Amino acid sequence: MDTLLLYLGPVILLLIVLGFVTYAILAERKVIGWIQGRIGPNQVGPWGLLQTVADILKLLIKEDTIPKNADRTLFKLSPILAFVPSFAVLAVMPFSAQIQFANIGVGLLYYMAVSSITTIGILVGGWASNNKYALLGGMRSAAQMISYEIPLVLSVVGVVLTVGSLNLNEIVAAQQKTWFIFPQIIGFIVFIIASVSELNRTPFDLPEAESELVAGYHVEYSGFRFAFFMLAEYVYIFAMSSLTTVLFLGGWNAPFGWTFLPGILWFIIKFSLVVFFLYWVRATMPRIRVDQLMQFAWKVLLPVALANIVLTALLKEVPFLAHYY
Amino acid sequence: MIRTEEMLLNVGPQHPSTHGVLRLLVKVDGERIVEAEPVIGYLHRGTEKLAEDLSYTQIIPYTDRMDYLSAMTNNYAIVHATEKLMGLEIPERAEFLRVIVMELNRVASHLVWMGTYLLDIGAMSPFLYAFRDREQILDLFNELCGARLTYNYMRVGGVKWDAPAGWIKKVEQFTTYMQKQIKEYHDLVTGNEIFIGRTKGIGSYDQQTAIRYALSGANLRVTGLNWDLRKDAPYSIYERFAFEVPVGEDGDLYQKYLCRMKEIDESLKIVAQAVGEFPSEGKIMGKVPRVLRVPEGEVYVGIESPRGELGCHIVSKGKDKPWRLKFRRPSFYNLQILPILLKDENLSNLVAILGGIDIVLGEVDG
Amino acid sequence: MIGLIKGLNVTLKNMVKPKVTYNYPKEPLQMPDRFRGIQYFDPDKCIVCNQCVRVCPTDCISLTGKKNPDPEQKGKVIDTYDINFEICILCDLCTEVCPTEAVVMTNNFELSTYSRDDLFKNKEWLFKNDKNIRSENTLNPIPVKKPAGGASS
Amino acid sequence: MSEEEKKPPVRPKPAAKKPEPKPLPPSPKQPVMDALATTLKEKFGESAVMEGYINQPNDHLCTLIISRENWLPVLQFLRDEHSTPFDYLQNASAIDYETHLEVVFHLHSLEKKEMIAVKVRLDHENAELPSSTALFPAANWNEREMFDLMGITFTGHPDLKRILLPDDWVGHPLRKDYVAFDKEV
Repeated sequence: MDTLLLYLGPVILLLIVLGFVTYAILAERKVIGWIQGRIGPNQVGPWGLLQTVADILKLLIKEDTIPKNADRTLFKLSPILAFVPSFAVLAVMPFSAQIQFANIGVGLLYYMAVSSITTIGILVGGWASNNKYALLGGMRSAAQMISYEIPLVLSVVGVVLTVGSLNLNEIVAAQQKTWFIFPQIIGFIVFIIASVSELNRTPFDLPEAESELVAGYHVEYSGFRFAFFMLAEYVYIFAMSSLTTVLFLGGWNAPFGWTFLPGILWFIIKFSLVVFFLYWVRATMPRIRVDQLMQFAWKVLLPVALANIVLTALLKEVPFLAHYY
Repeated sequence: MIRTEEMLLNVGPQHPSTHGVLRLLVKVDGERIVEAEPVIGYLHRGTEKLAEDLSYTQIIPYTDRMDYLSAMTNNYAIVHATEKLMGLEIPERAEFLRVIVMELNRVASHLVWMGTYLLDIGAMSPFLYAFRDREQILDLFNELCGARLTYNYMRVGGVKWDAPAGWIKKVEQFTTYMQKQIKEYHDLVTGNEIFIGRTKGIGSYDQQTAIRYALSGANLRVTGLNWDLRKDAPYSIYERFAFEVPVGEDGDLYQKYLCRMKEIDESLKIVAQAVGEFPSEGKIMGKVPRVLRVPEGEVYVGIESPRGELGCHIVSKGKDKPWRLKFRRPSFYNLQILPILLKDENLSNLVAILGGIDIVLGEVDG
Repeated sequence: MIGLIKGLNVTLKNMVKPKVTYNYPKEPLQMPDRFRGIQYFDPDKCIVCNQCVRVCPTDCISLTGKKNPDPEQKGKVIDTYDINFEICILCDLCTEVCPTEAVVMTNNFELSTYSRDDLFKNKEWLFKNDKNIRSENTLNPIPVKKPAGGASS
Repeated sequence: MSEEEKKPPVRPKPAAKKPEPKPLPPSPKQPVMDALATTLKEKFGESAVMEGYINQPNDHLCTLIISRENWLPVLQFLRDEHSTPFDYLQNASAIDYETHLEVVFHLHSLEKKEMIAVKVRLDHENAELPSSTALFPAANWNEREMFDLMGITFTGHPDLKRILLPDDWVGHPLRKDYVAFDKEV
């Protein structure tokens, strides 16, 4: 039974994630449509529910084109490199007290480490396409994701200091009374900004800046391979929103002791709020410039994140506040 | 051996933010632009050549297609030049209608600019909001002259249609509505720190350069020069209306944005005044011979289109067709400064600077 | 930061505002009366004066007349009348000059076809296009003269 | 298309229907015009200004016809040294009058809000004019346009090539003797 679950579990998760991606894309288009005074997709299926299915179907039956001068091996490898880590990071995510696939001691570190592999996939894709726009997009992406990984990691150090563990389960457990968003508000802000940037979403969507680089690193990709890049992007939204929920919003813990809903539902509600926030920001913000992006990471986010660590360490010693930290 | 190499990037003619079919040959060193050369002509339709075989009335629909975002001002340029050469008197009601539609068209055009500019910079929603509000102007025009973009509304001697019943009321309602909407745009865009960061201090040039390059419209005023043909070489009945000419200081993109937003405000003021003083009755066509024979001579008139000075130069030999028709197309002049502005800029600024000039390729290519 | 929050506020407020899109292909758009759509042509009214052909800026109209079959009447009647909608720009000039309102605008605008040849519309097709005809058309309506002096030189 | 009188339209006729020109009332701009012509003649010699007249229908526009040799110096003078500095190139155009080509620059003084038209006449065969790009950078594309459509060569232009038409186009369409390759498409 256990062995069966061991093999079946990830498959179910994959299906759930695929389902999420399908409807996350639809939800994004709907939400942005509503914000912009439109209805959004509403033609395919009732309320447009089958829109993404139709889009994916279209992508799957499209001709698989590889540019003549592209590096064929790398070109084919790159979508896989980009997608696999995005799915692998979900293994350590505690969706509720019961649902988690790998409860490893360094869960948080694992997430950070594995997610950075995607950068290589994107860079390889940009390079292998042998297209100038793709190359620029790939370069931007590499620079951006490496830069923002540092404040991202540093911003969660405050949480880690408080809990004293890198295990995501223990982090959730430590938030039974107070969610970390309150004592770690600085860390939270830095984390949200850095995570939006890691996700390559507006206002940090420079690698695929449409108005500048046409489509960025995946400009030459079409059909199935493009679908994989898309998939990776949205699986990361899933993963990053989960991580935000787990680290700062108390995971599956019910707020105000409202335990009439099961933990997993609370998780989904908080998770949806984070996802909605991402869509909302995308509908509002212009794109930041590439040099401002770098300056922002190194000159603003990094010092703030460092200061947050120091502050957390100091407050841990203040007798009155110590039990929050 | 490691060496760096300049890369030739071909931006356009099919690129999301070249506003049509402009092509830019950009030499980049990393993301820094070393040299940029605009290549135009992909939308050249030979309006000036075609006009030599067309009667003056027939040219009007062709002008609709030059600057297709403000066809009303284009219409006006050709009919105004023709009227000047013929020495025609225009009925007052027609003049009022002309001013109302031209200023509404200016609002519509600036809204498109604002929307697409924000889209270039990466914000999606302002584009849709701008189009939502512009839609109302287009509906007004549709009701007035039966078309949403290519109006073909003005005629030598007047305008084609009188305002339908209730139209003036609708225009009035729209001005109040739009004045409220402007505040929303300011909330959404003007104070946005990312937007300010993208535009402030970028792509600036001084007044002398602007004059030498014969820039016009907001591109010239943003350098601090108060130059608006509606005030400085008044045509139609603009002298009757009180409005201000917004100017900037050092010609950066943020001020260009502010200038154009204020111009929307001022245009709405003119429309409101014109609607208030709108004559309750009167003719919409002056005394015009059935076949337009324009006396021999030459005339140049410049009017203030949303993009700058739109000039019309007619040389007539006394026939019903112009001997030579030349349009001073403001986008064509304004675009010339682009290579200078782009030099040594970051590639991300390319779209911001190009968008800031506010070109319409139909006009650049004639 | 304040600007960003203000902006987020604006977008959130717009999310609950009524939507402004049309359900276009499913619900036909209501165009105002003056809308310039595909022309309607009434052969009985046409006096073959050729003004529309002369005024057309793109030369998309072609017509031929024939002798009036009624031997008692002078003048011509229309034989063929074609508008090439590949190049017609619906500028309204032909209806403006037509003295008898034989060619008038309608509110119909859907012209898309799979073949360019279909855009070449003849007299019969234009006559059948008789829905949503515009009420005011010619700029200077000239009372219909007696058929004797109908056709201009 | 045949013209009874093949003379270039030097003096604009009043907007009257009668064929015989009515004597025009004297223009209020006449003194300005005379002063300008005199200054230029003094500076560049009697032959510099071939003709000067006032285009009355066009808001009494002072129009000068400059000899080809003095084209650049006169522009330079008008831009920099004249008491009313005409520093804004409002419009640059070229006209084919069949007997000759004419290049016309409409210059504007932003300071004094005045406008003049400066013209130069060229032959069809030898249509060459020194480029004024150095004086008015705005003339750059205009001269390319005139080269492209009217076939006027501007010597000293930094980048004289076709601008609107394809590089392999034959002929210059705005010339009256241009024969369209394909009359009807």
